Amino acid sequence: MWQVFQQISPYAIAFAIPLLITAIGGLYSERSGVVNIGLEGLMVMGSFAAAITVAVLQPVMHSQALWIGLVVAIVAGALFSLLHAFASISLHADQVISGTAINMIAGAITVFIARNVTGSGNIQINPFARFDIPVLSDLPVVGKLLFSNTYATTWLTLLLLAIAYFVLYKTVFGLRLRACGEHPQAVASAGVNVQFIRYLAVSISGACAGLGGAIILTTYSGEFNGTVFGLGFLALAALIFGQWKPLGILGATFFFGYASTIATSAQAIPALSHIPGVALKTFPYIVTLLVLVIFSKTSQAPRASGQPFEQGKR
Amino acid sequence: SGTQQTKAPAAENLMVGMITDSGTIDDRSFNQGTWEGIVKAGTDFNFKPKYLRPAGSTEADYDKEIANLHDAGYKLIITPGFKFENSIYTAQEKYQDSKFVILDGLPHPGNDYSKAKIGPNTVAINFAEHESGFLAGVAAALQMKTGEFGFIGGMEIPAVQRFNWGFQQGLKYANNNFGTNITIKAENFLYQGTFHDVAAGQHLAAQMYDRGVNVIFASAGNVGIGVINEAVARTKGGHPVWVIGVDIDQYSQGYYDEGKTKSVVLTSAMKCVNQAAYDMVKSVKEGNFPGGKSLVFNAKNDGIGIPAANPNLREDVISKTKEIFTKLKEGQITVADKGEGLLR
Amino acid sequence: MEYVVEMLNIRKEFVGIVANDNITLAVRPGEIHALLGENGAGKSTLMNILFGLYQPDSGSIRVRGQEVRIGNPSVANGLGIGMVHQHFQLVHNFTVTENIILGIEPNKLGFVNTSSAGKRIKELSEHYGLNVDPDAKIEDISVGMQQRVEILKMLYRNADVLIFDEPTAVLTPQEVTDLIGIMKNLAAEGKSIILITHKLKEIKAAADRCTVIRRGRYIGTVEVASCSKEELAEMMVGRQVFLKVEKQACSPGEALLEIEELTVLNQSKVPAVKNFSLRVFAGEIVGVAGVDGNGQAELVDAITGLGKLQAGRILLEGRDISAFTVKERINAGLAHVPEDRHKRGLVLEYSMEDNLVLEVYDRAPFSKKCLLNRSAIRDYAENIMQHFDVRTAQGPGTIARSLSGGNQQKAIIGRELSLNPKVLIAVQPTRGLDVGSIEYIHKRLIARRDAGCAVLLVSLELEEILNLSDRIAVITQGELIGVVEADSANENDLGMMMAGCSKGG
Amino acid sequence: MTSINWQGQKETVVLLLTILLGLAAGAILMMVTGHDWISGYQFLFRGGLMSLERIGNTIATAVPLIFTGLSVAFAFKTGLFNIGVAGQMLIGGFCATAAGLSLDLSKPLLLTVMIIAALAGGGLWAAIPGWFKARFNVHEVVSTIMFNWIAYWLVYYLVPIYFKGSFETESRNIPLSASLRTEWLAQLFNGSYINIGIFLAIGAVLFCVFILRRTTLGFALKTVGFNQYAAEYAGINAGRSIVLSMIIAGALAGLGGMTLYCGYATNLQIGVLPSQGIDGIAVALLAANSPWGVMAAALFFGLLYSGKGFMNAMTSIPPEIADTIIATIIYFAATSVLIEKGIDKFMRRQKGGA
Ligand SMILES: Nc1ncnc2c1ncn2[C@@H]1O[C@H](COP(=O)(O)OP(=O)(O)OP(=O)(O)O)[C@@H](O)[C@H]1O
Ligand SMILES: Nc1ncnc2c1ncn2[C@@H]1O[C@H](COP(=O)(O)OP(=O)(O)OP(=O)(O)O)[C@@H](O)[C@H]1O
Ligand SMILES: [Mg+2]
Ligand SMILES: [Mg+2]
Repeated sequence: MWQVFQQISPYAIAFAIPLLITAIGGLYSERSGVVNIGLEGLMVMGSFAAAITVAVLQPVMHSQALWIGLVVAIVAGALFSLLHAFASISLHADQVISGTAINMIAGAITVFIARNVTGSGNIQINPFARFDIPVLSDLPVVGKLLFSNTYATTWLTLLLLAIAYFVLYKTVFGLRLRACGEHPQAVASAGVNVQFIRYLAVSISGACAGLGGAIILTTYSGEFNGTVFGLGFLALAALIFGQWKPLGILGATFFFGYASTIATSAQAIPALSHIPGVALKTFPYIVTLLVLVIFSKTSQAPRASGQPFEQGKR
Repeated sequence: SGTQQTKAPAAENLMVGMITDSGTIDDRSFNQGTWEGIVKAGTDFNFKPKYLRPAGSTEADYDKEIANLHDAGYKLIITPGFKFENSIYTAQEKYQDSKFVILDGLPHPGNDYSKAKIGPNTVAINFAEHESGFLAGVAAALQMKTGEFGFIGGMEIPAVQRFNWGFQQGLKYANNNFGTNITIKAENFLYQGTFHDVAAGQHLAAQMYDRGVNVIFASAGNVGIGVINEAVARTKGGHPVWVIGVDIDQYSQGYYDEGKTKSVVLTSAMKCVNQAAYDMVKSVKEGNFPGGKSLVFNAKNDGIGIPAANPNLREDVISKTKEIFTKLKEGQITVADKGEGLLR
Repeated sequence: MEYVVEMLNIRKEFVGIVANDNITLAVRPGEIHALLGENGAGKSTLMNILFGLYQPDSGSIRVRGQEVRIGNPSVANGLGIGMVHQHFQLVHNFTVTENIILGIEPNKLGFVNTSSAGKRIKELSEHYGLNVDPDAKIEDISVGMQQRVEILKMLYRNADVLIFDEPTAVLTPQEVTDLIGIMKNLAAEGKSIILITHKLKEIKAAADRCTVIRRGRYIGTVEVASCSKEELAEMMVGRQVFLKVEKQACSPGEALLEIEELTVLNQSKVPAVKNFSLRVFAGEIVGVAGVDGNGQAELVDAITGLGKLQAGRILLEGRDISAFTVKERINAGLAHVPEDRHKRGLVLEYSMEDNLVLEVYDRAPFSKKCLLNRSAIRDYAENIMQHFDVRTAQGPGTIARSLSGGNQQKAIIGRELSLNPKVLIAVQPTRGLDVGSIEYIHKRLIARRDAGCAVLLVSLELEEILNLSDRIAVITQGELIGVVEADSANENDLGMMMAGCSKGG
Repeated sequence: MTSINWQGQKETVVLLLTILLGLAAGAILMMVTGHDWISGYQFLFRGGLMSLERIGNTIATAVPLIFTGLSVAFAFKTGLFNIGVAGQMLIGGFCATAAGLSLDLSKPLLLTVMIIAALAGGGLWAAIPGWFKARFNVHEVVSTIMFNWIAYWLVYYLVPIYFKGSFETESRNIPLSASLRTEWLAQLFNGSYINIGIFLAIGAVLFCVFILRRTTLGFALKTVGFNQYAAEYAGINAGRSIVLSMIIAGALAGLGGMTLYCGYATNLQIGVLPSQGIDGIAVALLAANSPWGVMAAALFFGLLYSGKGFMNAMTSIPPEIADTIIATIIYFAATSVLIEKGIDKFMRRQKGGA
């Protein structure tokens, strides 16, 4: 069994990483008080932006094209998320509705444009190569588990997670951001511009989700086809599962990564192949539900999350 | 692209339309092959082909797109895939001024194959996938000489099963007649269950490669793309492994070097959907559309095979495979389209 | 410099209402200046303008003689103006320090440096005798302590004009005394304080001068020392107000509500009410006095069925209702004026008529066979609103949210009394209301008592308890310390009992 | 006087403007991508309306959307966001299909049994997340998404085991006696696949209007939706209301699933979550949760969906333009405050001028 665990590890991590970075984005947004159900659409947008960029650049340059693609995805995600920010922060629209609109627009308009470009709506690219980290990958136990067959984007994401931790808990911006998610009136009366902080948080979430979509594209998928298979929603679940905390999210996304990789590989693993497929496939969702059942009563959700902030409204 | 005005169906112009099944036009297999055949015909016979992608995969969705093509003036409608069987069954009655080609299927109502009917304006084309799988199996075995082989299918539908069964017979044939030593195990022959889950294809392939499988025959749409992606990643990382492609020549899908010349795709088990589509358009142009007939594309009529160019195969392997292909043509070798005595 | 702050001819209009109409307010350095007015008179609006949360439509503001434009709270902070809002502006899961430094965080390259701030807060806290732990989390400290954090927030910003908007509404009598002490200290240091409160007693105790506004208009500014409570009340309401409601001696009948050896657990599964027994008779008002958080909420929840009881029984007219649902209790003759009118009392998005049938919509004549009878509902609502003087813009169809707090409260009282209850549980029935509304509500409660209803009055305001009750039960840490006759009780004795010293053993 | 009049019609005007803006955005998009938008719209609408058959198809396309729209709207009205419509459709559709394939009854009887099965399946599937919310405070948005995937995989594995069709991706075709399609209706619409689902849909709209506006049940459900604490205070069992509300929403979705798989389609598709689930949110949003509005919005979306293929056949405009238009409309609906303010300003200026 350990053998199997070790063997699926790189794939589980590859699956978890885009979820993780997207959930980190969700963390910024929700901690500032804006529910971002549009993560799915933002991922699609990021994946699309990266795909177009890489498809254009790859013929003329090599691996740099992928990195440029990631940067473009980040920018595209951030810009596109401004639609959500505008509706939910400036216009005090229902955040769930505006997020749903984001999902629908992203799903439709990217494919519409992609079809104008490629005819089929799919865009194919050459993904990143995997590599073993020198020295570390030879370590006993963890070497195979964590440092073999890794993507560069994995380490980038983990770095961003660490940064998120410091930004949220150690910096002035983080303090204000968290306060906006709990009690925006308090922040406003302390002379801080709540709307500005929330705009920033939402665009960070857009940037992260865009990056997440692009990572799916540039690691295991290699093709844009107008969807990210519900991973945006799963990232949202991971955010709640992880109780809005950076390390909690890390745990939740890695759980999803391992659970779904086991589910997809089980057919080819003799030790697991006798377990009914339906049990393996539904396992991550059922566990998530159980976790929610256990923890929701004492939920640590940001108190003001989902509530529009209007200056002077009581 | 410019604006495309209402085209009153001009009589002299061919109007050929295609409807994709659940995949897209560039699925690197079935749909793409069909479309390429139509596009080629379009350049040869000077018409602008059109394809529509249905919104869903229900009969109503297919009916709708057939009606759209018909009402827009398309008089030859080509549909790839068994999913169109029911829709073509009704359409051939309803739109008698149009011609229909169904690939991989037989028009019939509901679940009832006993009431199957190919209308006078319809041609049903099926392929001898087992022969194709056989040929690819022999070629791959000859090339590798020894090793462990696996198979990943998409859904367990007859066409995919025939690929699998033919493949296994090919491996056996090579072991028995050419002294190769290819081993196969039951745990390495499986159907993922979908044609779309790229990640699953990758994970399954990873399992097999880790267990020592050298070559995987992937007949699985996008799941197969996942298999190829995994092989590329491994080969790039210095652990070369191989894939056998399906439907069309998938060599270009498996490039692993910057120069795009080397590929992990050993060879491909092709069925010439492009040829079939092209032939049908041509027959309409020439006025000899074989309406009402069921055609089989097999080795005899060059309807299946492996690619003309196989950079990954040695010369001797290519020539031996050619011999085998001739024997198939001449009926000296027969490949069973049943799975008795084989894995899965 | 005679005035530190001058607000001249301020006008502020909201959609459909003029909240401030040509108001003038001038505050001297080192004085405590009270601002008095009915609910909705425009006090909070005026202060929000001074603090930069709203912009005035016209008029000017001068601070230390300079004309200023206060565009947002940081401008106000910069001018040395601080404000404690009616609802605290504190982040519940932040520490005291984090709350205080929010907005002006000491930092190095964007990284917050809390330790230096903590030291300064400790110093300030000691200097003004505030006794606040800088590292405590807000959710773990008492309401009174939270208020002191708000005060520290202002002091930390070097504010010398401090605005308090209804600071005492949430405090215990002891905390009120402390707060007045703190305010006087601050004033003695030269800081100016603007104090909004509905409690005339506090104005008398704390303030030097008082500005009165009515319906958005300036009425006048008086020296508090030369003005009686009655005069202040009259200025504010525009008519004579009776601060103490006349009532006859009570004539108790049978026991309608009997609480027997009740034990209730709180959310963290600790007993909040312990072995509590009390009887309320027809035709009497029993007040429950106690410091906030001593089990009153749990007691009320257990009686009304909103919470579970752990042990003991509750009887209504001799019937054991311990196992009844909320609905069954209502049907049995229990009515409840909830503590928080926005949380439980009203569906703010509903019209008034829907709110007024909240408990009876499924009874005849409001519905028959599960079908609502709209006209019966409207008639009923109109009737209540007329009887209880609920003022709205558009009658029964008005959305509850748009009513003023006083009118919302009158509607709730009207709704509950119209149930013709045997037993009425009234929790803080006049919280945050002006004296006019208080007078009205007190009258109605007494009338109901005289009609034979048993009333259990739970209030944090001793004055209200003493004013209304026939008997007073004192609760401390969930235990009944003692029951005294209202006639023979006074604030001092009650205060002693509430602090845990039982009277006479 | 004018202002009162205006307030009454404000919603409708805003709605129409929203749609207009969405169509305008679509036109701009077509222009930017180098297409002729006039012929685009011309063929889009002709594709949905140019013949009796196509009108019938448009209605048939709209029927599942009416149900999913109602499901979302009903839940919304009672304070719940039902993102689980797709899963409830699958389960409801599965139960109906299972009944239709297993029972041998006369058509009216069989359809009745199937309807009950669909209602029960969808209702029960939604009841669990409802109960989770009521009992454990689990937010329904996340739990219903999880339930969508669980339903997806359940049906994915159950159908091949019990009702395997010719191929792995779908169930056996349901017999005509178990289909909502009828000869006379098809004939009436010249061979369209319109089916009696439309009558069920009208019934469902009436049901929702009736429950929400007229009954004590609707009153209780709405009260819980607006303020759970007040509801508890007033003696309304909030937990029960939440579960009940989810059951009704789920039952509507389940019946929608039946109209999709046993009316619009001829068998149950596996391996795909019905897109009508998410579209239902859009329908409900555009309709501002009013049941009759849902009907209108669903027909409008049905028209776009049904016409886009013909537009694609006649022009080179990708059919995704329809989805883009719908998505844009939803965004404009979400930001309709802006439109309202604009109108208010306009009206005030008018009044000032007069
Ligand atoms: N944000 C707002 N939007 C609309 N109207 C408002 C707003 N804030 C206040 N008002 C109106 O202004 C009037 C004055 O309100 P304000 O809160 O200043 O009263 P107040 O004197 O503080 O009352 P209270 O004693 O109840 O606190 C109210 O009657 C109300 O109708
Ligand atoms: N969203 C709103 N729309 C319209 N008017 C409002 C709104 N919010 C508050 N108001 C008005 O503001 C006034 C004061 O509101 P506030 O909430 O301070 O009431 P209050 O009388 O102080 O009661 P409480 O202190 O219990 O909240 C009310 O008279 C109300 O009319
Ligand atoms: Mg106020
Ligand atoms: Mg107030």
